[in-house]
Amino acid sequence: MKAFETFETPTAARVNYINAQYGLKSWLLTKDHKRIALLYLGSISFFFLIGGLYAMFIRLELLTPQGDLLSSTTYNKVFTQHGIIMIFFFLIPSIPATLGNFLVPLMIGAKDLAFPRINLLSWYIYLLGGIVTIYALLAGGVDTGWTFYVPYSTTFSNSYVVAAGLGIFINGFSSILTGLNFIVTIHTMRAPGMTWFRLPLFIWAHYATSLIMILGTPVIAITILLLAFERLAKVGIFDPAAGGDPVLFQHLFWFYSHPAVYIMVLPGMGVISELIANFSRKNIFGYSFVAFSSLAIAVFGFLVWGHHLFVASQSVYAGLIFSFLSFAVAIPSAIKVFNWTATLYKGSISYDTPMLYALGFIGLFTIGGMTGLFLAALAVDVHLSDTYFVVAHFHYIMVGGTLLAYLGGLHYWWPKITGRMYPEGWGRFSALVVFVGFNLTFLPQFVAGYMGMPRRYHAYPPEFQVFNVLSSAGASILGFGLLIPLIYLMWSMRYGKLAEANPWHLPGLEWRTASPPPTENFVITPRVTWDAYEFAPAEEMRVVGKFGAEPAMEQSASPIEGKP
Amino acid sequence: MAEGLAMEHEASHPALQHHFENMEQQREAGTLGMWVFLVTEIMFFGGMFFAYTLYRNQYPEAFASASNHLDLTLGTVNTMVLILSSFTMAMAVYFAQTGKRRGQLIGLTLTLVLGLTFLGIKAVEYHQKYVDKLIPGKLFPGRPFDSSSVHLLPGAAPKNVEMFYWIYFAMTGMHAIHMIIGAGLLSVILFFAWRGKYGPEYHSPVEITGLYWHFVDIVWIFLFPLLYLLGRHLSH
Amino acid sequence: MSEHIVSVRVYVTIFLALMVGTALTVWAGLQNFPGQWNVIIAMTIAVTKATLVVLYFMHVRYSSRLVWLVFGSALFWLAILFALTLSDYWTRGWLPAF
Amino acid sequence: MSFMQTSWIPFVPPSASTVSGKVDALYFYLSGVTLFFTLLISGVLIFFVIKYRRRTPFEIPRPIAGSHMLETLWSVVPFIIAMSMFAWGAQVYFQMYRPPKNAIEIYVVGKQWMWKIQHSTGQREINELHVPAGRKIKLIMTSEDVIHDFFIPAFRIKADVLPGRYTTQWFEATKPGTYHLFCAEFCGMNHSGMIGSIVVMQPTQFDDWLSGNSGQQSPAVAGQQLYESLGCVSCHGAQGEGGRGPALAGLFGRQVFLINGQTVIADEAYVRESIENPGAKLVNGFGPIMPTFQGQVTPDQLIQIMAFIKSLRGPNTPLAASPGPSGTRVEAPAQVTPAAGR
Ligand code: HEA
Ligand code: HEA
Ligand code: HEC
Ligand code: CUA
Ligand SMILES: [Cu+2]
Repeated sequence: MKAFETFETPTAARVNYINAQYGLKSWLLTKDHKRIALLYLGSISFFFLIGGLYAMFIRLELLTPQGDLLSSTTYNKVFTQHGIIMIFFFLIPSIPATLGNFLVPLMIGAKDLAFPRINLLSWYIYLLGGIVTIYALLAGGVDTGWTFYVPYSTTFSNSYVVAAGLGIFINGFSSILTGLNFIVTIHTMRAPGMTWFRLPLFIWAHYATSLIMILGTPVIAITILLLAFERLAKVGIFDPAAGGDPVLFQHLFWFYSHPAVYIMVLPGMGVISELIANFSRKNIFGYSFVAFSSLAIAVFGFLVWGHHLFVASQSVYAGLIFSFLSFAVAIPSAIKVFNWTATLYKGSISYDTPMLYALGFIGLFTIGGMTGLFLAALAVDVHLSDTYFVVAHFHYIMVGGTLLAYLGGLHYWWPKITGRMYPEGWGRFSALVVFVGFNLTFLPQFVAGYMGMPRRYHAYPPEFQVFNVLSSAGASILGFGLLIPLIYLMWSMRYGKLAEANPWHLPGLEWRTASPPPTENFVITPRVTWDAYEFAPAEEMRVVGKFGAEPAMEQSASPIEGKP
Repeated sequence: MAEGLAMEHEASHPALQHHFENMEQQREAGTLGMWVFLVTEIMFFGGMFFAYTLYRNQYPEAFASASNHLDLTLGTVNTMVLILSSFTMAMAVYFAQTGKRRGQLIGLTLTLVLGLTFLGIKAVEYHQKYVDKLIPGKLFPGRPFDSSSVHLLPGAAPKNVEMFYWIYFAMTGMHAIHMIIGAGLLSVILFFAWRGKYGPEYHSPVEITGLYWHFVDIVWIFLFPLLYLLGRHLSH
Repeated sequence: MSEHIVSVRVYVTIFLALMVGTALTVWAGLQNFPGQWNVIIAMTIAVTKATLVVLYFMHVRYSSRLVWLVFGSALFWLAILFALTLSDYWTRGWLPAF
Repeated sequence: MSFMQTSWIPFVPPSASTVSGKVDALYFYLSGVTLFFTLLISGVLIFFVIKYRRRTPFEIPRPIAGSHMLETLWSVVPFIIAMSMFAWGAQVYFQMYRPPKNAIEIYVVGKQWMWKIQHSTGQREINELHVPAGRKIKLIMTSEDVIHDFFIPAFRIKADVLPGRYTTQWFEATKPGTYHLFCAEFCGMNHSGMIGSIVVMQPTQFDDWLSGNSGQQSPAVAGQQLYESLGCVSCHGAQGEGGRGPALAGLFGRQVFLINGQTVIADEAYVRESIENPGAKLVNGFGPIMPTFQGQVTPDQLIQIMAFIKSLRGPNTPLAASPGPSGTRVEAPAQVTPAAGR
């Protein structure tokens, strides 16, 4: 035990990125990736709460078959805004912009991202996009569904389509800039010795995610822009009344939006790889397969968008191609699931909260992904398309998958981010509640979907009520389960137990600096001599450099290379 | 004082940012960043190029009719102006690399002037379209789109002529916005070049702006034949 | 600095080639070639011109493999966008009744 | 009403068409595989988590790098399973969307927020569709405003209904009864109210129903009036025998040779395009003299004109004749996904 104390300096006394400077200005003008990550964390949580509030209204309305709580116009706005906010303002930026922003430089041993100013800019762009979108919501809302299909959105809707579209357009650039920053950083700023195959899988996942952000987002940007102009000028290329083809819009929309679902899940997979390896103290099984499967998902993810158009009057032959490719893209996901499972074999598995979330992820993602295969199977999708089966499919992946990964990751790195521990007991309890509530919410929706209940329905035939009551009950448990971490995480920022530099005793670079880290992350540039997930006795997984009140001059000559 | 600071990176250049190890890394990051950005630009224009391709194949007569009405002379002149500006930009980068301040200033100024010339000519063309009532939709009160000034080839529907102009304005407009941003960048670079900031060790801002400018040129290299030329032969 | 400095002669040559290309494409556009040849010729010239700009003005010819890769991937993804979307438009109506 | 399940298997909607059983079979297969993998993975997960739980705080297990054999195994096996799903799904899909030749044609027009239906014998219905069991029915669908989707869960079919274009789907009902009809593409305020019912009747009952509802003008007759009043007669002849324009009698299902050397099969979308955008595909041997009728005919009227043109075929001409040579590119649109919207 004694051995550790020499490396673990208590947090409060030292200078770190949080107390390095004070005042609002020092936060709003910061170029430190860690502070920007916190700015993102705050704003993303805000949008998540709004999106969750909309979800609660959806579930309340659907408690009874009649449309009695909300008017149909309001209901349409509620689910549209739930979708828009959750997708564009919560899930897409969630892991990359908070955990990714915080950890990419730390994990590769860099002082910051390659373009700190652009990083800050991306947050302001996100904020601007958010404000424009909130304006659209307050001014009267949007009712097109998050998919904005023409010609409803261009000609028939009486809602604030242009403002909402503009919000998404602006927000897209924040995503592009984040992706650009990550790609350049990972290419050019790795510490000496940090070769590609020593990178933690979290980095591989973010690299793959960034590729999609770079290559896909511009297409949705131009598509939304053309849509907005089409609506304003009453002329264009999508509306059949103007000689256009509405299916072209769908192609362009999904060219981005399908790959975007991998923007949403890949970072989550990166988090899970970290959690599974680190909480079982095992190197990941089949490292290179897990790493390359991320890239494979990013590349093949661009080839399958047409599976959203199986019943949209797309040519049946194109349907054939897209169906085939959709099945092919499932394989890299399968590889990941199997490798995670195999990693646990003969491990030393702890039951800390992050690990509970990780285990939940694997199970729920499997269900979500496998039900994606139902939808990729042409004949079955004809029946299931636009029913609650689809709704259940994507919530299983996005909530059961990514949201759990996000929560797991937040708990895992919380001591590094804040310098304080979260309360473990509450953590485990809420993870359990979330898991139960989640399944109760969305499992019945699969059944309702196959029974034929269409989505985006404000009122529905009474025979579907059973499933909806179950679902609404589950949603309230889920909401309660999410409320708990919200409270205790905030509480712990002030009152939590002080965290050590390496509270979980792990080899990753981010654990070899203080908690919270100093502004430039490491006192000296680390030199990496160990592979990712190469576990060693705790006293060998040393902190790089030495942290104290006075600069550690004597250390800088011979960096502690911490043989793992 | 300066020596003290240089302790961490030996021979530290004043333009070196704190989070980079050395100038080489900083330059590499900057260039790579611009290339990655250009990738996003290619995809951005790609969506519009696709829409063009699709509808040109669907309404060849209408697109040819509308295209024939564009001013080929101005289009050609503009193409040459832009290519020349790309050349002067390349020369500016050359003079930055070789550390010749005067050359840089001349190159950048010429590039800027040629860019503005391009925009000016474009404005003249846009004005002609306005006069001919060829602005799609009803953007200007009293001047809704009216295809009567266009000679319609057999089989061309006015509605689809309007669609051509919509695509024309969307694409050239987006291109012009990029030119304006480029001109802004050039002005900033010109200012620093005048202050003598760029030389053999440090010139990546010039280089990066150059990459952007050439990219905008390339977009036009495609826009010009697609919008102005294809279909000319049908009018005899 | 480990960068390659392109000589002025190369720049001038490329510039002249681009001008010639422009003249050529205008000329070709006014001819009446059979079938789709007008499109093919125009696009061939445009691609050639763009390639020259990329290789010489933008120094890709002297750049690292990474830059090639980055640029190549943009073209590849553009090709995906075109090819797969056209796979729908091209094959509409192929399905016979039974 | 037979809305709820009728089979002994729980959680399956009524199965009342010739394809519904096939879709269900594939669905059960998929469910089985999903259940298998979910149980396998969560089972192994739980087993490992318990068996290899951390026993001492600082133990370090022996690292295991991986195994190429296993990686191959768990890539190839899922791939094979996935391909079986793909092939099965594709096969049934083609059956669902490939329109049969001798089907009864029924026209469907979607508009915010109702379904307007017209039988070829003239009967009109709103939000209700009466069909005979045991006969193939082909729906020819279009929309007056936004995209809708004609979804009959009990038949396991759905297809989007687009403005400015025709889409088709077909079914053969097997069991008399009343089934749900839903709009399954979000179309605005009252999307969830754009529902109705499909009434499947015994063929004899259906014939009674048809005659009990007669008296309405059939679309073909209305189409003939339009054909005359719009002046189509002047070029195409009173009985579609042709003149300045090509003959229209027997046009449907025929191969048409275009001026640019391509061929198309004349179907609803092609004929519609010929009327709205005649210049797009010129028939070989004719000049571009036909004026466009875009904006002059409503979707309803277009359907009537088409019904009339169809009625011009000889009594025994099959509806859709020889399919296009497969593999060659046929520019035009056809049954499933008529041409890009014009
Ligand atoms: C993060 C989000 C996310 C992710 C990762 C996915 C992943 C997948 N999705 Fe999903 N999807 C959405 C979000 C997501 N989806 C959303 C939001 C919609 C609706 C959009 C809207 O209309 O509003 C949607 C809709 C949607 C449709 C269209 C349905 C319709 O509207 O008609 C289809 C059709 O093919 C589909 C398929 C798939 C497939 C095949 C995968 C695959 O990538 C899944 C791969 C994973 C696995 C297969 C599980 C792990 C594997 C094993 C455990 C081994 C066993 C495997 C085999 C035997 C093969 N999705
Ligand atoms: C990241 C994406 C994301 C996330 C996280 C969620 C989260 C949830 N979603 Fe949704 N959802 C979408 C993305 C997402 N959704 C999309 C894209 C659509 C399609 C939209 C469209 O059709 O256009 C959709 C549509 C959709 C529908 C279908 C609507 C329809 O078609 O008519 C339903 C219905 O049940 C639903 C429910 C829920 C529920 C119950 C949650 C829950 O998980 C939410 C839980 C969160 C909270 C509850 C907030 C946190 C807690 C508190 C603030 C505490 C206070 C709360 C209480 C006291 C209860 N969502
Ligand atoms: C001024 C003469 C003229 C009038 C009036 C006219 N048409 Fe035509 N139509 C033609 C000619 C010529 C062609 C062949 C060239 C072409 O494809 O456009 C044609 C082609 C067609 C075709 C395609 C036939 C084929 O064999 O492929 C259809 C269908 C058609 N017309 C329907 C109509 C209808 C319906 C109307 C009235 C609403 C109408 N036409 C009015 C001259 C006319
Ligand atoms: Cu019509 Cu939904
Ligand atoms: Cu998808």
